[in-house]
Amino acid sequence: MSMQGPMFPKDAAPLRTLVAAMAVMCFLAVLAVGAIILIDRAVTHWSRGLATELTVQVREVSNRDVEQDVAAVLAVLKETAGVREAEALPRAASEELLAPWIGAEGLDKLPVPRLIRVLIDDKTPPDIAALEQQIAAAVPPARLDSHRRWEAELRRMAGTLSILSWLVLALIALSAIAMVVSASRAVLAANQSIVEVLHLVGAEDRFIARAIDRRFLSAGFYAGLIGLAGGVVVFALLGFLGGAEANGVAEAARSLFYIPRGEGRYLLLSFLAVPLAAIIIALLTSRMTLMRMLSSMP
Amino acid sequence: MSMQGPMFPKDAAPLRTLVAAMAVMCFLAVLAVGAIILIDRAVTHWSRGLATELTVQVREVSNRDVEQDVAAVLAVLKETAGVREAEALPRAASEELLAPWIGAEGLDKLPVPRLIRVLIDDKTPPDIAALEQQIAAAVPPARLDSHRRWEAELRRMAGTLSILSWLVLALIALSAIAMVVSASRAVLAANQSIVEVLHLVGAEDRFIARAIDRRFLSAGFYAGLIGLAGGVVVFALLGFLGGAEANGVAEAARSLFYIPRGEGRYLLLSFLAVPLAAIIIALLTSRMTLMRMLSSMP
Amino acid sequence: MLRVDNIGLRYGSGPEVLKHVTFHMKAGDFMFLTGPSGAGKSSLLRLLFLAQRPSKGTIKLFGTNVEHLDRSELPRVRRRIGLVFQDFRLLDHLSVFDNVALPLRVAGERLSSYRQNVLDLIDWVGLAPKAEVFPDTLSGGEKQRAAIARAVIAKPDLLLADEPTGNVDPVLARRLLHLFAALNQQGTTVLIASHDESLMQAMQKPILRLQDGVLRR
Amino acid sequence: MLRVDNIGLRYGSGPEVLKHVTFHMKAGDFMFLTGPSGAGKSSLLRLLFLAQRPSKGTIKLFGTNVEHLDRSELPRVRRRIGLVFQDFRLLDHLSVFDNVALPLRVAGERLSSYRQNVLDLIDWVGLAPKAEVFPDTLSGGEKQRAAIARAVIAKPDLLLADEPTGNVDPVLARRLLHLFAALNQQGTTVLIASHDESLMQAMQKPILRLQDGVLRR
Ligand SMILES: Nc1ncnc2c1ncn2[C@@H]1O[C@H](COP(=O)(O)OP(=O)(O)OP(=O)(O)O)[C@@H](O)[C@H]1O
Ligand SMILES: Nc1ncnc2c1ncn2[C@@H]1O[C@H](COP(=O)(O)OP(=O)(O)OP(=O)(O)O)[C@@H](O)[C@H]1O
Ligand SMILES: [Mg+2]
Ligand SMILES: [Mg+2]
Repeated sequence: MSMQGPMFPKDAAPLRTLVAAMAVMCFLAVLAVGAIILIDRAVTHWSRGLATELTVQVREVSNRDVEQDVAAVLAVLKETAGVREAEALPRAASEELLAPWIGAEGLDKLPVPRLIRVLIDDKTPPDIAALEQQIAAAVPPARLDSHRRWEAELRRMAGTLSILSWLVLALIALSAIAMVVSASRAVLAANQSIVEVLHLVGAEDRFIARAIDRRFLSAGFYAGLIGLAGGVVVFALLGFLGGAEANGVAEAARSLFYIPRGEGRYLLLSFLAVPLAAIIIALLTSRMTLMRMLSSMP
Repeated sequence: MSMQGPMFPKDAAPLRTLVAAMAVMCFLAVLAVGAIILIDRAVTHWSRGLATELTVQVREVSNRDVEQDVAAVLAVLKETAGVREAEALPRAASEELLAPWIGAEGLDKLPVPRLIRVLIDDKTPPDIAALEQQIAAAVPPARLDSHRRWEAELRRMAGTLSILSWLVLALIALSAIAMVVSASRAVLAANQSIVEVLHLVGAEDRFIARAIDRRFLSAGFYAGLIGLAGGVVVFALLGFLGGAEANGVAEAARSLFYIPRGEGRYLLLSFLAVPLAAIIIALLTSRMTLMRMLSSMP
Repeated sequence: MLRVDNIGLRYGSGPEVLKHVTFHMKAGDFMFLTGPSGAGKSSLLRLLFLAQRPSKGTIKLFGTNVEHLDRSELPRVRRRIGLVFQDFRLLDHLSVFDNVALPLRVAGERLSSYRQNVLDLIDWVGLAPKAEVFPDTLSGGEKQRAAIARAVIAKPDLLLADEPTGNVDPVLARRLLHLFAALNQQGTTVLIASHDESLMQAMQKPILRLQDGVLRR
Repeated sequence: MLRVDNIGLRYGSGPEVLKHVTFHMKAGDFMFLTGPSGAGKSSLLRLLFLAQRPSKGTIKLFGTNVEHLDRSELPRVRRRIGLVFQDFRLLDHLSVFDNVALPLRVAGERLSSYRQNVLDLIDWVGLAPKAEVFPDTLSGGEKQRAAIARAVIAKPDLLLADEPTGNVDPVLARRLLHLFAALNQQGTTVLIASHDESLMQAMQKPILRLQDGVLRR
């Protein structure tokens, strides 16, 4: 026998709309959070790729021994924390670089600068500016080339993207709040007559509120699950389908699933924050609407 | 006296939820469409900035007269359609470029390449590859440097962004469809008893459908207006508030309001397409739901 | 006019609510339908105003077998029937005036042509001060009178009323039955489901008695 | 027990629906409330079960002036009152059993403690085969009986019933009134709004007569 049915219907059209609204909100927010993380990682990745390799040029100056200068620079680099490797390139490498400018013929008569390739440790990069001064002080004709211009340009672009995706997240959140608020009100409006009967039959306000909260909690739970799953599926598809083209998106999407130690907690938290926020908004709205409704009943 | 009231209530909670859902959908879609346009423009802008200036290097080779070679290259450039300006830079400009590599001392003894700055017409750029071959054929020691690497990197990134924003637009559209469908169903469910009474009182299916369409049309109209206005306001704010920082977003957002001839029509169309799509989806859903509802009534 | 032949009805897989029900009404007849609560009176009326299809048997309305009618022909048939629902079914978002005028509006008539008729009828059932009001502020009996006005406004050929006087006082009940009788005099066939024995006796009309879905004359 | 003192009521800025209504009931009283449609019977009952505040006058329930009660104390007072609404107000998403059990559930009682009582009462009003069914498939009279069962299940100190027999046949109506009388014998104060003169006469209880919002004894 069907007994102890729920105080409020489980499967009414307005409730389904609320679930849809919350699920869509969660889905879009997960996308936005994911995009922010992706962009952040892509930027780190790009700028690391640029920053891990430095070049030091040592010019051949008339009154100095260039080989000694190179050795001195190498010594400075070896002592610098964060430098993984430093290697003097053979003269041929320098000549290759200059050839298009000057032509191969004239080169052997010329004082050609020597190049030192420096590999930097990703995790603990040295202070580039300090290193630059240190090298210049030790060996005046040496110059550190850190691809700065490149990096600045990319960082500017990435900053723009980052701002944009935060903005989009904020706008999604705002519109989602508007929508969830409206859908929650519709759910309560649809259940107004039930609230009234319960009230007149002697239910405490708390009793009614708890019964409604239960509906909203389970709606929020399912919506969060759907939205979260949808978002994860999209990123997974991005990661796996995009494999053929090495266009950066796929790589970055895949990297979402590679969670380095420590960072995992935050990533998970930021994803879970989305359905939690949806549920809290729905609960608050329903509570406020319910209280207004009840206070209009003597 | 209140006569000829609307067949379906104008201001019910589920209808308000539908308006909210459609407005949010329009708003987000306008944002996505705007983002696609912005990214497209930014890319055009960046790559133009890079592509409008080319450099030709002419090496000094032992058995040729470098000044004659420069003149020959200039002659080729002058004849090329799409080249706005071509100017040989003085030897000092070249020396400045080489100084950090070789040191100022050795330079005067050296054969230094000459540089030619080429400005290209934005609208009708020449075929760069063809031009490159032409110059090389006429003057073997001349080389065209078209900043290609830069451009390729930027284009790759922009392509990624473009794909992402299209994807986001598609996902927003999909979730919006889901939401509007659900909200439309809720509206019809809320009005089921009215449909039933009208049906039993002898209303033709057409009559009921027209009365409901009217509700959905006006809901869609207001929602579209709200969403469109919201989107435009966001872009306007981006354009005007962002003025202090020259970070590219503001500039691009402002450019959304600068509509070049011919392009305006498409921009307007793509913005208007958004609420139109919302209305059509809502109408189709409501019609389908209504017909299912009516067919269950004998 | 109206012929019900050996009709059976069950809702879903439930028990038979109507069994072998057979009766007919000639044009201009006036009959009552009575029986204990749950006997199947409302169900029988629902079949007659085509809100439900019978599980068995045939219904002839206005000379045609309802089963043979195309879906698109049904609205026209329905417009010839006036209905009073047991639970009124007024539209809460429309004024009493609009509720009463509904059958005319649905039939495509213009406001100017029916305005006065509707106001007169509202006045006749005693709702003149409530014409502009929305149904959710009406008393039970006022709702019932609005529902009756809606059923008769279009001067239907067949009037089906489901306990149209359950919520009004005996004086008003008699007045409303006179409305039905007047309509009947003008040619409308009337079938009224009722529990009110004294009222039925006062009218001296034939009575159909349902019990557990079976008709006993 | 119940004391109504010089009460006035108007909805919004409308006319006065109740004027200078004064009466009282002692514990164990059984009274009828009658009057033409729209007289204000339902409105008066609404005041008594605290669904509405009077514009004027005072209501004393169970010895306390209702106005002096805190909002948080009202639910306890309401649980001592049993209600039959004119329009039933059953919850469509709950079975008949759950609808009848509602006042007990709201009061925090456990299923095991009331299960049998509820089933017995449902049986008594003749709804045993419908206990599991949802209200939208009930006939008018069946709904009314479920509403009555809900009103009496908690053995309230005060029973307020708004036309509780308008949708059932005379035999059943008498049976239901006996239910009220039995409850009354156990100490419940009963006030019933009704149109049914023959039923009221049969019960031989005092009758309050309302007309245009004024009480005439
Ligand atoms: N939609 C439905 N689904 C299932 N059973 C139904 C449905 N409608 C009615 N019934 C059942 O059919 C039987 C007859 O109902 P009906 O409404 O025809 O009775 P009635 O004679 O009008 O009674 P009352 O005088 O109480 O209105 C009842 O037992 C009722 O519960
Ligand atoms: N919420 C409301 N707003 C405005 N007027 C109302 C409201 N409820 C009732 N009324 C009006 O108050 C008057 C008394 O209504 P009430 O429901 O008390 O009558 P009643 O005696 O119960 O009548 P009936 O026997 O028809 O049920 C009626 O004219 C009604 O239209
Ligand atoms: Mg019935
Ligand atoms: Mg009443």
